[in-house]
Amino acid sequence: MVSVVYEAPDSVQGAVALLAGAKIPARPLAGGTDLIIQLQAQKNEPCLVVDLKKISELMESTLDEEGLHLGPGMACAEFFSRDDIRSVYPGLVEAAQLIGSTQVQGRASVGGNLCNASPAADSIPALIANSASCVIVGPSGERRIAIEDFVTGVGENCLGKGELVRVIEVPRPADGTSDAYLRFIPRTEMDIAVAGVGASITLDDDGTCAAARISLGAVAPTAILVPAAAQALIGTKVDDEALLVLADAASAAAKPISDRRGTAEYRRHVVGVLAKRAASTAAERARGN
Amino acid sequence: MTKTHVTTTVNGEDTEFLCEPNETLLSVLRNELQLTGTKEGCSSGDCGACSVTMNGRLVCSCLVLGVEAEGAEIGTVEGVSNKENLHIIQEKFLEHAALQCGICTPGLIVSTKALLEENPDPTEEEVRYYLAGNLCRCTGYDKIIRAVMDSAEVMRGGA
Amino acid sequence: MAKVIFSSELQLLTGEDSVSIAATNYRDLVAELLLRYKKLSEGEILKMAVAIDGEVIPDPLLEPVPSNGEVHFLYRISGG
Amino acid sequence: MSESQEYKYIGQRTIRPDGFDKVTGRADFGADLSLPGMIWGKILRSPHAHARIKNIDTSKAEAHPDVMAVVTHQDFPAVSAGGFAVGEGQVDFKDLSRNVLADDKVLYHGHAIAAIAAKSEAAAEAALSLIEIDFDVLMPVLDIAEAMKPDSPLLHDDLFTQGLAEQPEKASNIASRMELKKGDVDAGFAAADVVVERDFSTPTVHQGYIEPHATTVRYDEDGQSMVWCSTQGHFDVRAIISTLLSMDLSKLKVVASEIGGGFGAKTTVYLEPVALMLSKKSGRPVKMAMTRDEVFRASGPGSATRSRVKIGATKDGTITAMQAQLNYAAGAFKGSPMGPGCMTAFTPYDVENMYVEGYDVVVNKPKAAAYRAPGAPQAEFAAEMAVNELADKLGIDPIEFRLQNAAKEGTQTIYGPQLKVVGLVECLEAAKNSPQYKQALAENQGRGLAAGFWFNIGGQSSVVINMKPDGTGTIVEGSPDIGGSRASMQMMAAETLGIDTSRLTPVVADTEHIAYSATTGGSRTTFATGMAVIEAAEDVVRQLKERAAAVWNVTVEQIDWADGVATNVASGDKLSVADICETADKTGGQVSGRANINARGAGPSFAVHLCDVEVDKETGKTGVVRYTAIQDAGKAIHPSYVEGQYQGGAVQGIGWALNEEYVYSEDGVMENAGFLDYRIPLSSDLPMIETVIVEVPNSFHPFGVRGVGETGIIPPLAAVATAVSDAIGVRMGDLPCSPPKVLKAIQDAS
Repeated sequence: MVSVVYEAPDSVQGAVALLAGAKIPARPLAGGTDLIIQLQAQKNEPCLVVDLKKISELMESTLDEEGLHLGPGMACAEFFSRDDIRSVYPGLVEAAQLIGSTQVQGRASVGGNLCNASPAADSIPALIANSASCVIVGPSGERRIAIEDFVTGVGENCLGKGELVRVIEVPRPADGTSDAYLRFIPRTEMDIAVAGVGASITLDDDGTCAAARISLGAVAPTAILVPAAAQALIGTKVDDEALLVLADAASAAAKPISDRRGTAEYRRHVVGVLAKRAASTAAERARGN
Repeated sequence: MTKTHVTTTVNGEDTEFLCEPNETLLSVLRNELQLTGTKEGCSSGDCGACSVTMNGRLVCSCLVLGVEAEGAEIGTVEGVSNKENLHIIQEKFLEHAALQCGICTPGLIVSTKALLEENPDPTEEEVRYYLAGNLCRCTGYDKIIRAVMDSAEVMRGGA
Repeated sequence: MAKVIFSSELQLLTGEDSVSIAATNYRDLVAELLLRYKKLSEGEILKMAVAIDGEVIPDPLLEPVPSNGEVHFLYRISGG
Repeated sequence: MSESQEYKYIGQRTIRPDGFDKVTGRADFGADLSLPGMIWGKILRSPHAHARIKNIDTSKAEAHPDVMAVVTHQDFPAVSAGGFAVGEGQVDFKDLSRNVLADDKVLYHGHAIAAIAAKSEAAAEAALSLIEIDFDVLMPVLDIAEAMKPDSPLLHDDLFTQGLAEQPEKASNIASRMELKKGDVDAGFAAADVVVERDFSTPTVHQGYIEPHATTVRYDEDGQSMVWCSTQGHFDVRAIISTLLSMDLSKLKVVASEIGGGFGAKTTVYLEPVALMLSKKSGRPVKMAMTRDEVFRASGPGSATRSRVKIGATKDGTITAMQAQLNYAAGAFKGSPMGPGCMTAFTPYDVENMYVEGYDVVVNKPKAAAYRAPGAPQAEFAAEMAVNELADKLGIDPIEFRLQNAAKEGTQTIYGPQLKVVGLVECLEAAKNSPQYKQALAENQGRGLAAGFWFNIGGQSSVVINMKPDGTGTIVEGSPDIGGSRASMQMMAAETLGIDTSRLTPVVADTEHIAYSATTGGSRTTFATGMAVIEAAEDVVRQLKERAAAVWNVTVEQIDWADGVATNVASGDKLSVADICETADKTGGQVSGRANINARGAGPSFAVHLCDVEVDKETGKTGVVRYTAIQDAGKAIHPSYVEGQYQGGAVQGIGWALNEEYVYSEDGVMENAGFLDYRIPLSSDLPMIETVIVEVPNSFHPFGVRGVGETGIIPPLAAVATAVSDAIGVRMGDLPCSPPKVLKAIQDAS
């Protein structure tokens, strides 16, 4: 493993100052479940590791009228034990619950999952489906960016030097809305998504889909929002016929690669199946709301 | 590289150690503190052999830096039994023959204890999913699941 | 006379699939086989396992061979 | 089956004697020993799957202040080709020497080239990059069929196919050919009404033990060097190291640590000779441990296969002929388990006409190691799939079909002797009567059944039982305990001595404290070392009777021995084991029993497994919903650990059938070298594994024991694949039945 300079500031300003002033490559550390493995693989360059876990505002989440203010460092295990959050965003919580094993969930965070920017990250499609954005803080102040714009490539995000995610904001869904996240893995646990789908669906009083957001993971360099898939549902009762159109739209939007985890052909097919199922679950939940 | 001084609590005992900032908690436990009950199976968080608790939460010690232990409470397999007796979970693992080679056993014991503290009355499915990060190649898991379910029942005062 | 049955590997060297040998123990039996088949080497025989009347014997050097016994040379098995 | 009433200890479910240490973390495994002054060794591995090494420059590494020693193949003495039987069957020392550290060629990605010992693990790792190597990169050959082609790139210029009638003139990747035959298959097929013929393949798989290979060694110039390692057989480690380093056996002490799984792969060596050479050159104790990545890239694995099977039967369900060609990938060096594969493929069947041909083929992958019943799962997978297809075509229930053709006592095997008493029919009957077989399947579910056969072996075991003055005893054995065998030894000794198991402590001794004992493998330990334990315990009883006679001043004939108590027949006086041991100093000194045996009469173990799966037809994902493993144990000494062997074997087989496989890039780099992407089964993937212990005693063992460790991995491959085939209506011949492959089969069929 690369040699490390470790700092654990207790304020966001302190963290920004350390990251901004670093003379060597610098990485914020939240749960470390990706970062420590990446550091192990690196050989030569020393790295400044800025542990964010002493900064309490990054470790807490609140739910109010506006929605969810998700502290990016909060451990997934803590996040998904929050029944209040689960009742509003069941799909988002399910996505967080799928990140790694129990052991990994004890450390990994939604913010870390986001910043790691893996194409297969489970929380990202769920955040996108929920129209989430994040507030980035850095040496020149704060800015806000939609999650679908945050990730810029495989393992790449839009954070500049000295910047970190201060909070992830998830708006409170409109009445008649619910969400779902599904991923496909060959086993039942412990795998990286071969494909993933986040769905948020709003139904009006007679059960007609008024709005929808469908986001796909692991089938392109970044998670993608697929308006055509949402369009397949809007104005329908989210019946079998609409779901088939949705599945095709999702498959058509996918631009997967072939790798050890699945072929492009297989991913394209499975993402359609998942889209159908995730939308169906979200709609089912919305009907219950 | 200068070593960092870390003050922590391991199995309830105040503990100090020196470590490189890039050393994992797993390496610290095994190589600095000679607590070799925590096993290394993969060093990537995929097998659970190095499971410990950190501030009450189950983690893979291979995915924690030693320096992060500053001020934390660490629990390892060495702290599961008291001086007199094995923990019920340990007894049940033996009674049900829930180990063959025994390399995954420390991690499984620590994980099971964490599970039953969180959820004293788990279903078989809940046990199977909670322990999915603890790989065992010998047993096919059957006897492990039985040992955990039986431990839970006894710990609840059921039998 | 004991009946000796060769594996396909040994058949390539003996040219026949079986033979009758007068020997009362394994050591004498091997000596007789080596005399009879010039292509056969001692190493070739010793790396094979032996079954006498159906019982696989790991190291049979001193093993008695019943007068109408059946001796098989076979691939040596170990395991995992 | 019922647990026998005739024994007091055997058949009970006692607490294993090493259990306390293993649940508390006290047990010391391969990586757990540290020595004063110890330094760390690391291995530099090949970045190419196939390349000639033109030059190795270690000077920069040697000059580094943290580096204490560097070794390459050149530091080792030349070793001539020649055999030695361990887990894999025959090991060739020259090949092994070149596998431990490459000579002039690297033959797989991850092949060890050089090693460094440094003051810390991190320093050793960092210094590896200081070694400069000049490669001439060659085209890798990964696939068996490609490697067998006459114009394929060659791994070894000096490898000539063995087993051909004429000595070949041209080198080849085919290391050997084997042929087994019985009857006349052409006539058999001519007599058949229905014939099935199909191709099958199985992937490269890893044994997947959770403990990586690890060793700590101390070279001593004058005295005796010590090797501590995680191994299935420390005596064979001693033999191998002494050959590879050209050392006297007497100069080596090998200590077997607790072993965190092996399944056959810890029957050979990887790190130990290198560590000892590093220790020799540095003058310091050296510890080495593989990373998980190294374990996948450079240890094990189990052989990939490609095969073709043809079976014919008459309409009434009599199999008339069975034929197979079985091609095994040996990896970089010759010596796949092709031999046992050929021998086992059709052994569950009593069929007049059989023909099996096998090829052992080298490819640019790590040298294959034994994996639980080495060779048999691949061969019997192909055979059982074909048998199931034939049963289907004939419209006969697969159990009835097997019963009609089942191997039994007196069946002439294709490999030589006739079978003695075996329990296949009993296993099939148990399957027929199992609750699972009577349960109806739900939608999208399928069922599969398969049989399995493994020989089991005996071999050398040494045991000493030392009695103490309080009447307790220590059982000193030489067989590493990989799955609870100490408990079995304790129980067999207790039964023989008539004292409680708690009064006996089994110890796995190092190579200095007990005579040679063969490697724990081949399902031999409870059988063979158990026989030695019984014989040593009988030796103790004989001496205790003599001592009792001495106490009473009578002859031994006047002593009656029962349940651990000597009775003076004339007076009715009694002396317990403890009584006799307490006064042993006055009757001639302490009592020790001893046995050194070369066990024969290992009893084959047959198994029948039943698998129900459910397939998600939209994604191709398979879940096992119910599973029953039935196997003949001969006699189950400790039923819990026997069940554990069945369950563990079944689940390894399920993993092999569903998801496990080495994924290679075109240039021969394994792309899934970790537990994240090499997908072994998880607890959440499985149901409970139901078991039935059939007990058809092995008459050659005092308690009837057959080995049980290996057979259980054989049937799952075909049981699972048949269940998947049943669920989707398409026959799956290529493992693993991973979701993409199953989905493709569904799509192609519709």
